[in-house]
Amino acid sequence: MTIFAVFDIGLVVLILGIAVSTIAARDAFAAVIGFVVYGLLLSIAWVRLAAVDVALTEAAIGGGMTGMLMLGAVARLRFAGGNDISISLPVRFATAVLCALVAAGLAIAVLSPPDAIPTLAPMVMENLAQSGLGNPVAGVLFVYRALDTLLEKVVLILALLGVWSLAPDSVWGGIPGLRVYARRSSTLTFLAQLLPPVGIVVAIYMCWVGAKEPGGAFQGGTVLAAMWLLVMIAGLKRVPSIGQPWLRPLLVVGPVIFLAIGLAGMVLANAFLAYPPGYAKPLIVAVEVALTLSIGVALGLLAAGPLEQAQQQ
Amino acid sequence: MPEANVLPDATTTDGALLVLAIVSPAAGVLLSFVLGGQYAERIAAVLLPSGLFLASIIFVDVWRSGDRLIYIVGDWTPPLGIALRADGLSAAMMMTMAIVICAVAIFALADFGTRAGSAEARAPFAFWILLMAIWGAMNMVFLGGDLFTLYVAIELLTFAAVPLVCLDGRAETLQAALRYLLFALLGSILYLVGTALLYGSYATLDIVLLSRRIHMEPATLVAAALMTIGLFAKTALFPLHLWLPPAHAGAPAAASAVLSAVVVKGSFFIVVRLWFDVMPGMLGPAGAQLFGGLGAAAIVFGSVVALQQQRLKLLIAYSTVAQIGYLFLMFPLALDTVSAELQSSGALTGGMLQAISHATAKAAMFMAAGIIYAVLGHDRIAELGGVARAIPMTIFAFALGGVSLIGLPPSGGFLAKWLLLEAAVATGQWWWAIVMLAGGLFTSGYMFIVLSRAVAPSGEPLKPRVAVPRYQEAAALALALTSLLLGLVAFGPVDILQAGRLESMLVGPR
Amino acid sequence: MNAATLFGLSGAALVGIGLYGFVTNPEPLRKILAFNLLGSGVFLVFGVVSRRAAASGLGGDPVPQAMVITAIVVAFAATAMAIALVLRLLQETGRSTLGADSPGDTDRVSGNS
Amino acid sequence: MIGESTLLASAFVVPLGMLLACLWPQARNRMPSLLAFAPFPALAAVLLVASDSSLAIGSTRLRLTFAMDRPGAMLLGVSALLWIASGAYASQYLQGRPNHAQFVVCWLMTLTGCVGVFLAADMVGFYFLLALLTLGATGLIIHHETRSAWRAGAVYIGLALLAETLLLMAFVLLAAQIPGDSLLIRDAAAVLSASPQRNLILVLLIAGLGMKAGLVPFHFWMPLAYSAAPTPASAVLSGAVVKASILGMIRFFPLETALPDWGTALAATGGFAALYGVVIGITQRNPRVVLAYSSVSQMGFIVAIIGMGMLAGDGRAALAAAFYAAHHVLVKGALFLSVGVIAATGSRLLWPMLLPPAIIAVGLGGLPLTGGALAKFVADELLGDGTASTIATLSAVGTTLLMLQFLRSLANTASQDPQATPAVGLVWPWLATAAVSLVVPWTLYLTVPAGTLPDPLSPAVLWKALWPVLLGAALAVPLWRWWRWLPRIPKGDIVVALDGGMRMAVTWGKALERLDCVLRQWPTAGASLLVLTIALGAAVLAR
Repeated sequence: MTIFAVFDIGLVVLILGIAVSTIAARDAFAAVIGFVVYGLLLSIAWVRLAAVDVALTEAAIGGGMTGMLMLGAVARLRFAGGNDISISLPVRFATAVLCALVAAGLAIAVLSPPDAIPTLAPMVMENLAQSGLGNPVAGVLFVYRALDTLLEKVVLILALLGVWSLAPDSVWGGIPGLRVYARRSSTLTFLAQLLPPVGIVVAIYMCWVGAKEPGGAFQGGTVLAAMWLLVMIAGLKRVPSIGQPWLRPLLVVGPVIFLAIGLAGMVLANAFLAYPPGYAKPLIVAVEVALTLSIGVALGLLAAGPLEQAQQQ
Repeated sequence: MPEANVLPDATTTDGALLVLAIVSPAAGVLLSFVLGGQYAERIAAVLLPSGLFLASIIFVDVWRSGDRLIYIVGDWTPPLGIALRADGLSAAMMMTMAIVICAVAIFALADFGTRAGSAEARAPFAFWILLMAIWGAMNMVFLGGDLFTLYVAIELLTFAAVPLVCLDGRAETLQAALRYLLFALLGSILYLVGTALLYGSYATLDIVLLSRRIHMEPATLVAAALMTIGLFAKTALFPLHLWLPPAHAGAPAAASAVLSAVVVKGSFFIVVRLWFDVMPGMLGPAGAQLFGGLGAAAIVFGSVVALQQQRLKLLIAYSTVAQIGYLFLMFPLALDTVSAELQSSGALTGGMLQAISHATAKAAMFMAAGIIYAVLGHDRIAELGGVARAIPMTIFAFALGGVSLIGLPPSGGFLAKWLLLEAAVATGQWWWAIVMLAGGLFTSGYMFIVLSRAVAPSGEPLKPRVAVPRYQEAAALALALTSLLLGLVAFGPVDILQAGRLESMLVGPR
Repeated sequence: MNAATLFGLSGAALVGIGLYGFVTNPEPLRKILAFNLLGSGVFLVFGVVSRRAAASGLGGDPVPQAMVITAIVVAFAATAMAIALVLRLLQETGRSTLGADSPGDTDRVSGNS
Repeated sequence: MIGESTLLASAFVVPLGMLLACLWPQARNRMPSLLAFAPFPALAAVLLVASDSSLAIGSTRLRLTFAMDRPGAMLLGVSALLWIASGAYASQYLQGRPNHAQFVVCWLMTLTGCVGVFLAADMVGFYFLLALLTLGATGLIIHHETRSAWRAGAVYIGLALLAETLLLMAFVLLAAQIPGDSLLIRDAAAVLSASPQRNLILVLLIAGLGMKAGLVPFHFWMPLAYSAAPTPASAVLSGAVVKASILGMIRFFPLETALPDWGTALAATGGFAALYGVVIGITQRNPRVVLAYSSVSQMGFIVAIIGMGMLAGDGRAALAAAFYAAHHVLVKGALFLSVGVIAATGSRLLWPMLLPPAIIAVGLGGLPLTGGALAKFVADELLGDGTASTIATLSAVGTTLLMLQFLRSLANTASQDPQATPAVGLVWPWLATAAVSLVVPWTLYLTVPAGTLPDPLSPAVLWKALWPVLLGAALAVPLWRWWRWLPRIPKGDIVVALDGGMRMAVTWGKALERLDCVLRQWPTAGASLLVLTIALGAAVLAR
């Protein structure tokens, strides 16, 4: 048994243990803390699976942003009354058995791969040169399966609209109810002043490097969002009202440019979402930059939550 | 299998229309979002009718040629890239949904119209964008040739549908929306596991490629089960319907119409794609009977519970639960007894026609219920008296929708029922015939309850609380008439449902 | 057993755990949490699919990796929307429950209260 | 020929057009005075269109076909006459009454359905028009919107839709048997006797058509419906509308091939119904209810004729049954109209006004020289000399008795005001129907080549018809003497059993609803999802 195997087993045990405790925890707060740790461990697992792009995304979004969202919610739900009936033990047991069966089925599926494992990796690499990209994942996201990526951006906008649409009519056009620590805690302020410049550099780097190394619009956007949230939480910058004239253009600039380039492909190249030969890389980088911005703003606002205050005149 | 790696697929003439069908709603969403509520309605007013126009061109194209329209996105053929394909099923469904959505849009002008020059209001802003998003997501579901693209499409659909449920912000609708969202998420995540497993086994998620490569092995089996049940949860097939009645009954009328008529058909359509196109030979008799059994249970439970509802919108919502059941009866009926494969036969045509006629009829009924609610200020069935005299056109539309649900000729429901019954007789599965016929009787039961209350005189003359705009009633009536006259497609393009299906029929699993 | 399979199995287990939490835990927030666990289990299955299809000098098949990235973002959006709903519900009712019975049935006594 | 098909089409297109015209309020308001004209194209078609001409609408693969066959023409012709008269009656009847728009719409709907069913030559068309007929008829029954009208309407539509469901199943089974894409009734009837599912199809057809024809034990809707509907509506419902199912039997049943078992069963049921209707009917006080039970009895008799035809494989039964039914169309229509007329007549005019109903009522029992005697004479040939003939005689006796009971109860409903005279607009359609009911059977008898005049006029035949009438009249004396000892049977007799059934259904419904409540709870639904996943996996694995 190699050292890696031991490490992997340890990691898996830890992940599963935290997962179980997250589910079993009585206290919601403890469960959420468990979940954040779990997200970080999971990104290590993704590194072990040779998927650094995913690891970055998982750490940034799966652990970081989701965890933050949950922590904010837990803090507010602390004193909420809930009188849902608890479920009796036999039912729990039966459910557990059923879940175990489903998991077992999935495990069997995982344990029985086809004899010759099919892969698209060679095909991806073969054609990647055309696009001038070095990162195969970015190639899949922005070249071969660009349609999915484009639609997913629309999903993001739509989710944001969904969150906003929950607001009572009285506060429409107002400000998301992000919890702001008005009493400045020195550490938070310090961090909020220190980290953003670094974060923005990191984000730009990630976005830029995404074309040939792991990283890209998602990861860059997430870092950007995290920095923005930090600044807002620390009270250094106000949370913008959704009526701000700069906000919505910023949100859609990524998908719109993506869409425009895609449509231009119908004329300049020979298909929708195809890039004219030779211009692929610059176009993709342009799309990525725009997307980074849009994703950053969208994720930040998603995390900021539903509107709660009317805009001050 | 080297030959299986190369597809004969190539973009066909007019294939670009498919791109347009997806891009224009997306562009509409983005544009409305950035321009704001003042423009959302106007953008929708331009885009939705042109969407209907587009859908009809695609429909006529497919019907005329009897073959698929294909577009290879980015010029990367599957398995590396994504193909959009419109066969007969997609074309017919696209057309139906475009009609329904346009009618809903007209209906919604009253509730979500924006006056020029006024400040952006929340509900209209959200509604028009969500409506366009639903339209785009449905087109994506119908045209998408790749199972992962379909995943993104149904997520898009869910994210567009959930806010519609709680657009009026009452606590109970928020709760309904939360239930819906959580259960739908469960469904889509199960679907997602399935795509992972299928990719692991075949390194493609393209529907045509998969249908050639697919064979029985553990991962495929598990994937099939998980994906199907996930989609069942999103379709609210009994007994996974917990979210549907409160969500559909609580939403604003225009939203209910879209949710009941359009949204549930999205995940249903993917079930059809999966079992008829991707793996027609996998279901087997036991699985098909399971589908049919759930459908039958849905019919019985949905109808019986509908019979006992005291509120009109809940009754209609439960009727949707029952009608969804009909859609799943086509699986055992389409199963060829000899080859144990799902055949694209009369049963498929019948099932899809049922979906189409339910879409039009149910939208009309929800709109009618919305008008009734607006006029009376409530929708308690026991107190509907006199409403037929106040708004006869609306009640007429409601009744016509009911006629289609019951399956009386010349409605589309009749043709669908006839085809399904024929298939039941041909395959000797008389038990499904009994269920279908009993379902029709139950349906007439609750229609009679509602209509008899509506026709009955009221104690004092009814004073409508609001003046109902004529176009609202007309929109409901137009849809109801569409549904009623749908049976007449038997004289014309009913064959389109089989168009472009030949290939996938010939290449079953080996 | 190689590392990929190990993580694949843990993915399956996580799906089981997530499902259990999702079904049995009555609090919406905990359900959302369970949904995220379930989701990460599913993503791990993508991970093993990618890893074992390593070829052409890559550590894994990039296509499933790209899909996971898309799916993670979608899952985050879903989480954000669900949490927003929970918070709004809290604001309106002072509680956050899914309701034992369908909330639409206001005219009827609920079956189990 | 184009002219003929146009005429054929106009028979149902004109009422349909008038129905659609009702979408405009102006047209709706003027429609009552036009009701009598709607059936004229149908009458013209009967008189001018040659038998066996047909009209097809639609594509080659699926189409609606309309055709005129001889029984259909006969029934359509007399029904058109009744519709004309009743329409004229209705236009007077509706004056000054509320909600005539609803009446007119339902009337035209029923008329379109009725004419269409008589002409429909394919199963889809037949089913569609039957459904239209049902919906319209329900509207007519509930027209008064009283509690009992609603109940009658609910019972009627429930049973009718059940009947149509059974018929739909039968049609689909038949369609599966017919080689090729044809859906013609003719082809269906041809394959029925040799079909492997013959018995199932026959059960479905008999039950379905029997329910619509009010065959015992599905007769209970008749007394409820006919006593609740407005007078002109009762007239067409009892006269013309129920004949649609008789025509269905004539067309679908393979009368040319002998099916002794089925024939016997059908004849026995019909015979039983013929007597049952009488027995229950004589205990009733409401003239409409008495007439309804008479319809139960008469429809039973017609079914018995068809049954005897099936028993012997005698194709003539079709015409005989149609002929008998045609007579019943007019007589029953006239009698129902007389209920309305007499109710508006005071004691001064009562006796002269009672004369026409008296003649045709007793004619129903077989009074010589009336159409009734002729109808019985035609039917006699098929009934033979056995049990069937005895039952026919018994039924004649009973019918006479029942009709006398009708006249007696009718006289009791006369207006309280001795000077009251019915409006002319009510009287002449009624008198015309009564006169037509006496004349038309003879005309039909002579034009439709069935026989020559001397046969039904021979003394032996006359006596054979007369003595049951006399016996019936004689029995009326003891009946009325001891009438109050008779049990009081609620109208619709066995319908009370339905209430018990309803209660049980409600209990079951509640139980299902509770179960649904449980299933909709989150943990249950989640568990269901898991179970289903496992079950589907197992099912696919077991393939």
